[in-house]
Amino acid sequence: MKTLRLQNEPIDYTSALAATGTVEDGAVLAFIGTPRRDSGGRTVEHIFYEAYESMALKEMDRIADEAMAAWPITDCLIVHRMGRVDPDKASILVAVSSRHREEGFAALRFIIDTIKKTVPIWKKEVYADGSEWVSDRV
Amino acid sequence: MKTLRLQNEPIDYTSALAATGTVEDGAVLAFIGTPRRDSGGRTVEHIFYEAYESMALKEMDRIADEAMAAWPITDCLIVHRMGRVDPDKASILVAVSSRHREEGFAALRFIIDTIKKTVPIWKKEVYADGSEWVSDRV
Amino acid sequence: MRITIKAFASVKDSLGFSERRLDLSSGTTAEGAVRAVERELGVGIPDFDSLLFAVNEEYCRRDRVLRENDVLALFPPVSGG
Amino acid sequence: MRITIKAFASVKDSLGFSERRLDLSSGTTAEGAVRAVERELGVGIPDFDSLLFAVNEEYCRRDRVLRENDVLALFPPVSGG
Repeated sequence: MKTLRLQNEPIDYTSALAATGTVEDGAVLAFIGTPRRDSGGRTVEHIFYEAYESMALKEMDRIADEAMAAWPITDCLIVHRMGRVDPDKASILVAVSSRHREEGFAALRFIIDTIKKTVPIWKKEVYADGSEWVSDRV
Repeated sequence: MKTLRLQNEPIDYTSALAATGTVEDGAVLAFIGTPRRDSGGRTVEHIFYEAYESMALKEMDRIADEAMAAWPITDCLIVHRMGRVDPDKASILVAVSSRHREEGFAALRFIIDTIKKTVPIWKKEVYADGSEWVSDRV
Repeated sequence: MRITIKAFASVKDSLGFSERRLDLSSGTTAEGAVRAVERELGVGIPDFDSLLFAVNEEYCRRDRVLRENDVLALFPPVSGG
Repeated sequence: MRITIKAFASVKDSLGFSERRLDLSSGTTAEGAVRAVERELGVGIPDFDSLLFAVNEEYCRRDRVLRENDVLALFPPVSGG
């Protein structure tokens, strides 16, 4: 089962993780990304996420399909927040379930690495005295 | 911060994960183990976990310390259920937080692998027609 | 031919719009379309070489020849997660 | 000397107790203590070679010489997680 979501609301781990994995599975592996407070010496007040939403969902779907074809994982969940996110809150939750954890590790790693390369989502860091799109940095 | 717990109650992901990771961290990686319904062709009705609790907590503490010495992880959470656990419920939650996810992957993997080898906890599978300690199998 | 051009993140800030309809001569490439917009608005997009292009929600090369009703999207390297 | 012996999981089932006090002659090893209990109760623990031993909550070899008040624990390979 694939669950792919872009949402403005905080991520509810319990309901998200309870929906990942079935009684056939032995292992759920999850990655939770949180914006860092410190960014190259500047203090991040909050983050603003923007996406090309329809394309982002298509890319997430493609990544989930690739992972599910490459490893025997049964469920794949990708939830990414949009809009304002405070530094101590989760911006992304990725979870996969599999019968054995080795497969889950490999799949989870692939999914996160690929999301960060190909899904059209951008992060703007907002400081006390301005803001900056992170992707613009050299 | 280390959080090590053996508990009879269901694992609450939200409170457990909210306590893992700080505003300094960028990544929380988590492993959730659930008993498998199917065990070598027999249907598992439920699992019964037993531990040498004082020694198990010492071993968990040692594993957390080793992981925190080997990788720059900031928080380490290990929660294992005791007593009866139904197959679709989490029996174990391990979570680590780190500034970068690569370190978290390596640490999480080490912690789970080592828990499964050294922490004195045993699993008895209960079937409709009997039960069996899993560690007794060849 | 008519196409739609979408801009995101810092590219949206540079161009001052998130979506715009464009009239182009047939045979125009994705890059050609963006250059036409820059000329029309009198702006230059910084770090042009690092930009990513997509047509109809699929990544494409910048020499991709556009067709009637294509939706061209232009954005900086992604930074989600 | 007096020691405490603890048994877990299938070993507890085989021995029929989870904790017992034992009186042993000094110099008895961990394995010797377990063999003494087996003889006393007239039971044999299956898969003896796979068993794990701990003294005072630390894993130890089975030839570990016990001391007064030691807590010896005996259990099958662990299977948590």
